[in-house]
Amino acid sequence: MTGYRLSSGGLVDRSKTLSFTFDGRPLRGFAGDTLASALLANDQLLIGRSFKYHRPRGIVSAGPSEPNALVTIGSDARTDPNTKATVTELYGGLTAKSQNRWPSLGFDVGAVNGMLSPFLGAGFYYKTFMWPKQFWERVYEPFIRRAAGLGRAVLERDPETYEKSWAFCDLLVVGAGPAGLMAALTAGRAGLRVIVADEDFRLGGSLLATGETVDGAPASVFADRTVAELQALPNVTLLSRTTVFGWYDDNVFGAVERVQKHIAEPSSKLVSERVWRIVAKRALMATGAEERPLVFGGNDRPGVMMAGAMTTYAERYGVAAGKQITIFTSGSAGYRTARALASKGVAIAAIVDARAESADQAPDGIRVIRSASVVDTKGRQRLKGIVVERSGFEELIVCDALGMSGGFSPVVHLACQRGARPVWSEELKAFVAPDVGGGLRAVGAANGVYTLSSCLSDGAEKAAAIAADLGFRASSAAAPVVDGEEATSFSALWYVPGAKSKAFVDFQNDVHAKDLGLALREGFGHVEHAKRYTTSGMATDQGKLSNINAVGILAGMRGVSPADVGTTTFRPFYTPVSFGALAGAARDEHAAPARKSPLHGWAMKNGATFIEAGLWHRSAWFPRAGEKTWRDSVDREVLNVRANVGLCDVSTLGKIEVFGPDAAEFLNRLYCNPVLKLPVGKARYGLMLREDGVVFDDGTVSRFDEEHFFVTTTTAMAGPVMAHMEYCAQTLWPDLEVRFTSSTDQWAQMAIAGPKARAVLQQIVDGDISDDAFPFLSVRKIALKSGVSARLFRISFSGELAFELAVPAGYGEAVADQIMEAGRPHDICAYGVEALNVLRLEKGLLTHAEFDGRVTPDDAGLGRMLSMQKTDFIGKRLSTRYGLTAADRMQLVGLKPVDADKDMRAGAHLLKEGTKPSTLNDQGWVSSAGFSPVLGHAIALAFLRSGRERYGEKVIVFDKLRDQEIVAEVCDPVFVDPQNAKLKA
Amino acid sequence: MASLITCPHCGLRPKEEFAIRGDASRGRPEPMDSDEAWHDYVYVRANPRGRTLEHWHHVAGCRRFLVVERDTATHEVYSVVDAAEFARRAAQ
Amino acid sequence: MVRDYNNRHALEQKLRSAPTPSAADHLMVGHWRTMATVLARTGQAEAVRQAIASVPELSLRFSGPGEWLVVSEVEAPSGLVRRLGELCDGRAHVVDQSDGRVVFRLAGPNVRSILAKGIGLDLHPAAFTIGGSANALCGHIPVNLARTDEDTFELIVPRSYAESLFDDLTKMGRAFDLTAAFSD
Amino acid sequence: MRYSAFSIVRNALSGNLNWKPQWRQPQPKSHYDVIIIGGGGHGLATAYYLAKEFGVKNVAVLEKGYLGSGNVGRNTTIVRSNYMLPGNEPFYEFSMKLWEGLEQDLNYNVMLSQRGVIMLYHSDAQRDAYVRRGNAMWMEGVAAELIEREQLKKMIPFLNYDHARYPILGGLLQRRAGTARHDAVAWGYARGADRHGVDIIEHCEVTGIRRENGIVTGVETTKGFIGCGKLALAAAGNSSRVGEMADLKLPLESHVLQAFVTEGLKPCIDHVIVYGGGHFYISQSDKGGLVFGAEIDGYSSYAQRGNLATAEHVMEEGVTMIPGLARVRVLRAWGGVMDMSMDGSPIIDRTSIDNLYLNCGWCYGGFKATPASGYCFAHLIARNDTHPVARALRLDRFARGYAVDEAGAGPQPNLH
Repeated sequence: MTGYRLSSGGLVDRSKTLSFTFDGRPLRGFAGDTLASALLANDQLLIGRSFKYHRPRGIVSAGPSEPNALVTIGSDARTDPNTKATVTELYGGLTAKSQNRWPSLGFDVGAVNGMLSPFLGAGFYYKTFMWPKQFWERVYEPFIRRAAGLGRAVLERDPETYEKSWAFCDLLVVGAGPAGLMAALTAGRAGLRVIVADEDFRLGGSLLATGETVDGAPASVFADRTVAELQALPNVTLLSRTTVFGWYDDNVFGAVERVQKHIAEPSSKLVSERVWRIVAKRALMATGAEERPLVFGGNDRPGVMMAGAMTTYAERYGVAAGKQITIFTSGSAGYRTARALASKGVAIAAIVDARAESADQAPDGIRVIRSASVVDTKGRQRLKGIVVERSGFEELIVCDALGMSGGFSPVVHLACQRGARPVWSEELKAFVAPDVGGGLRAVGAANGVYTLSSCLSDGAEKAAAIAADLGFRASSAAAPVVDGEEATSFSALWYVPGAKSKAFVDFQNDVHAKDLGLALREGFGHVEHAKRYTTSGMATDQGKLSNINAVGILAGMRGVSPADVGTTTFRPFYTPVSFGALAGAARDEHAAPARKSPLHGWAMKNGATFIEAGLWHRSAWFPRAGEKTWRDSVDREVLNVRANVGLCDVSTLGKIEVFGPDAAEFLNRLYCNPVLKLPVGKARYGLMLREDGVVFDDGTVSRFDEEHFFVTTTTAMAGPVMAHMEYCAQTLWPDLEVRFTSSTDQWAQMAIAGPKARAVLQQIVDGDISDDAFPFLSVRKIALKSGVSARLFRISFSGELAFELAVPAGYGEAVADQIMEAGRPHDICAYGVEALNVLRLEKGLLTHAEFDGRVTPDDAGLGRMLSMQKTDFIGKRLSTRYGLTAADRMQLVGLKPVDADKDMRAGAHLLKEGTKPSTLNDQGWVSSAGFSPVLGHAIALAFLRSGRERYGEKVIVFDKLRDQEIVAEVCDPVFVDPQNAKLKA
Repeated sequence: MASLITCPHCGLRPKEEFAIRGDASRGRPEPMDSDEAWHDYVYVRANPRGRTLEHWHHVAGCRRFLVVERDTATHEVYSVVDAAEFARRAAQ
Repeated sequence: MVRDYNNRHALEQKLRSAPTPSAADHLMVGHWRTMATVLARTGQAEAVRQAIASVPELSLRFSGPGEWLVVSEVEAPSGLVRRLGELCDGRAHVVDQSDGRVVFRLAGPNVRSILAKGIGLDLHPAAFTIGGSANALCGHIPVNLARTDEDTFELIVPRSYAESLFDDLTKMGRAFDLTAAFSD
Repeated sequence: MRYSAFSIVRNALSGNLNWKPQWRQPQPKSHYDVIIIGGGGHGLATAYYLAKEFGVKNVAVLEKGYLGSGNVGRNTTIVRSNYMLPGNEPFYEFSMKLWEGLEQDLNYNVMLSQRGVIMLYHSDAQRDAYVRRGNAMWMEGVAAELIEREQLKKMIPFLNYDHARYPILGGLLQRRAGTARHDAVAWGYARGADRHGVDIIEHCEVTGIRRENGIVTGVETTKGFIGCGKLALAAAGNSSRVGEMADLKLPLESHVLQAFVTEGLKPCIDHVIVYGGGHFYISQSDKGGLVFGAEIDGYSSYAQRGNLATAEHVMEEGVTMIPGLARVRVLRAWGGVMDMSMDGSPIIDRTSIDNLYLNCGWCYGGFKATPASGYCFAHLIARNDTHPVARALRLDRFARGYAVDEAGAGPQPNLH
């Protein structure tokens, strides 16, 4: 085979030469070329190696079904492996490399697999590599694994960006060939909001690759004219380079637009690819039809190509696939290719027609061999000749390219992605689209309509019907007149008998006809089993060319119709879509929004280190000069709060305002403890359960007036608690007169804790906050001396005298500054969530480290909060189940190391002294642990089997993961101020 | 359905605006109902292949719980109503 | 209206740099806007809506049945709460959100294309009319979206998300050279 | 025919024409001692162990579609025993040990690849939770390792160490965990069961369960009535529907879980990596495709297909964990129907009907459990006694207050 550029013709721009390289070899093409057409024009026939046998392979198709011509484009972090040369738009500076070969494309050591092929039949690996046992892991698997895959991904950070976009339309037209363009034009003129998506960089589909004329002009001119009119319509959106890859529920389509994939130096303002989510009232699938390869001996030789692809290369790109071409066909399409090539002066050696008779006309002077088969091909890395068999006689025909045509299959992929199976049509000898309702219909060749004029009219008619359906009026424009068209006919030929060498069904995965026979013999005759056992149809092309032949061959071997074999399942994606495109912009730091507290700026000024807490950034600790580790800072902050005073940002806690005459009743049913009679001006610690009796969240509930409560949640559970309250209010008790809304973002909230908290706060608060005037658990709406209105809560999460002050978020920073200023004489410090955690640990207060979704109030030592005299609350009924009240449950305890200098860490398990580690012996686990600067040693909270009875007992703290085992004493979980003297000061 | 829900308050909305809570076919038992009734309510699901009632929470929209009547095999949606209205209707 | 200098805007850090000339597509961040959540009592939604809608300088943004964000460009927060209290006359609960929300106003010929990158609502004028508003997701961020003019939309976002939304909108507008500044 | 290197050579030399079906296609007999509904991994494994280990050979497996057409053929092939709760860990470790001898036991290469499963952590709290889990594994004698960030960087250099939304701080590694070739597991068990005399009857859908005097006497099927002494349900994804035929009320919802595979690539990801900032997990198959998935779509569904919103979210997590994935192209997405139970753990138990046995509720994790599930279910059916490692997985645990809630998410199936 010798590919070359014809002296004229085609839709490439011969005035614009583009330089590119293939395996380092500098080559030239024209604007408008694909990589494949340019390679063919340069006579680069060998493009890659197949997966299993490393056989030399060339270009088979001119579109997205390509199994063989896969290359790696680009380099370094911009490497795209497994890229189909047939759909890659050529650009200046493109670099392409062949794949799956070593050391070179021409000489590939892996090709030895081909000689071993009798031993490497379908599924061979299931039957071997088992002896000796350990060899699989150490020897065989690494060996198999090295052979995996085709291209190489670099896994370096991708410098490109991606995005998504929503689109809504009355009509989505998938495919801008004759049927699609006509449909879009009809609907667009009628005023529908139309989106046309086509995977090609030039709209027109088969109009760009035919010798037929429309309205007296070349078909491509008609295409350009139609596109121009569509472009001018404001209600029509044209998306070229856009593949509709999936059809989802509610007529939502996924499409990927390659915005800058065809540009050597992409603009940083634009994304590389964009995924469209298209919501379409109606859609037309104008996706064309796929020509079928023929399964004959040696059909994978570089130079063997789809006949239609040869036509496309000649008509659209002005490239001939060879100098001496043979056509092997079972239908009229092969003749069409012969005529197209002959008209451009390409020599045709012969047309080999598998059929005995046909009305198809060969070009003048071309030999037609009827009732004949190609049974073998000659040449190694390029085709040199073919062996034709007819009535038992063989003949060698010298040729350098072979075009094959086995008929057509409508492309119905999208219509079959939601469970419906394609339907076998005996008339069309093909699977056609199932009836999936009015939302999506096939049109044109995808609908089994194969002549140009009928495609045009099918498009216009279906679009007009949709327009009418949606209440638009479509005008009936005159149908375009097509000249020179011919009918398409073929007879199905799944397997060409008499193969002298391997006859491939799935080129890329090297599945040949005999593999399917073996699968059938071994009981894998079901189409899904055959696919999975042989890997037919599982390559990067998903069997676009091969599946139909595999089905036909299985049907033939089983003696049934292809209808009885059926197809494998069609699933997204129609063609592969990049991770980046599907992920869009939400990646890296932007994978989830970052929420900032209104005191973020204050914390920054004070030198905070931040940590992630759900979506929030929270200040963790505030290092000062001279402090070497985070522990130094945290210890200082803790000691300072215990001795003096500290300020901590607690704005991230969830805050919910609850109103209404039934607000008290509502909250009383939500919390397991009583809330109904909470006095105005008071706060209370509250515990919410799930309906299964397990702790859901804890927080505070305050009452500002009879009908206005204020609920706080933990930071992590703010969303779930709000949703839970909405669930209860709306679905369980819709008759309660209660309304609520989140005010989390409205308030900057700060905890001022420590013995000197009152002294500091009194300086900025208007009004008396003495213990008498404002005792523990008081709440009040107040004004600051600066005039800012605020809310003050006397609550504590540290065991110290403490207040929480809430001010409108915008004032947070100024007020915090003011408090720091007022606190300076009292040695105030900023403290973060790490110190907060140590303070609460010392005091035996709990967080979601303890409430891990399996803990009951009683487990946590809060059993007395359960108000069983209430008629009802969420979780009441199921909390009395045997397993939730059993005496041997794990209960909250404190732990202190027997050896004071020993460390304990959360996640350790507990063992009785003298017992061996085993699941049966497991006594519990450490939920929180840390160094208590007040006590001078490590402390921990743990859940221990029947723990409350075991104070004083020694247990082993088992932390095998860190190779640590220490002995600790079980104790009360409150380590400091058990009498709450400081709290109530 | 899996792609879009027509919220009775907000109109046609994408799936990602919703959180799905689960079965909406049964009401919460009365406090004095049997252990079995409570167990069934919390733990047992009819889980039909076909028509089902499900609570969808329009978290990023009106924050209403909706009762979505839909088909678990075809994903067709038959109706979407506000859960409070559904509950009141059921109570009648 | 003006509030005192002690009140910090959530985007002060982000928008600190000197303003550049506005491009055709421009993002304005409302520096001082006042708003409150209004929750109507059962059966009072329509009465409440009418009462508030009767005041021209108050803008109702639909949040859910019987629930709105009411935006004012003239009132101070306490004034708005008081005003709404009077208007609703016990038929609704009012919660000041002036510090808890940030308003973005996006205007220009390409705003629909920009917003379509994050918001899964049909923004065609026939589907989302001038004066319309709704809670929605923009990317992963909850917003209230309102169309205030043919090519002008307002997004109201919880304060803690403001920086993230600003970053997202900037990115969404990059292809159109979107500019951004405080509105005053 | 026993598989060996010799058998491969001998057959190759005779043109591979003499291979025999890997299992028979028998007509159903009128009565079996045990009928198993569901010809997936669990049903076939149950049949295999019943026949081989417990001497119950008059067994039929009824499959409504083709063998292995359920979740055994549409999962992400991960095998591990890194659980935290005492109700789970011994069971999954028992399974892991069966995996490690499965190829020899079955004389079928299921391509077990013990390349290690690593779960990343992104915060101190998450680290502590993984430490708790790792120590629980050690309690059961299962090796687990805490890999700190610097060590992790050397092990898996391409993770997003610098720009992840949630910083990658380290991971919990189980080296013995890995992957296996999913279809081969179904085929290997089928062939093994068949060789022990089990009848595997494909395309035979059960339409009713016949009961007399409170016990099951047989099943109505699309191939007629078939009698049985004991009936065992192993129809994950469809358990509720089959259970309904016997008036069983089950704590299950069916949900769809999507999985994905990329184009084939040269080896680049050696471990199974689980993202802790979401649910994403990924590994590379021996064919070169990157196989990955994340969370369920969220609504109850019997349709084996997912939605785009979830798929996009999965990709967001993937690219956030491994930025270099951005240019890798995803080839195919599929959906499997999961029995999501109310505590995220499975059920292997008797039922209120004496001779009816239940195996369901596998949630995301049925594949790795296949050998232990089959073994324990066979033990239960043959001896009417719960296998010790499956003691916590009984049906009445909800009523009794002994949920095995690994996620701590409570009785809402789509949160597990």
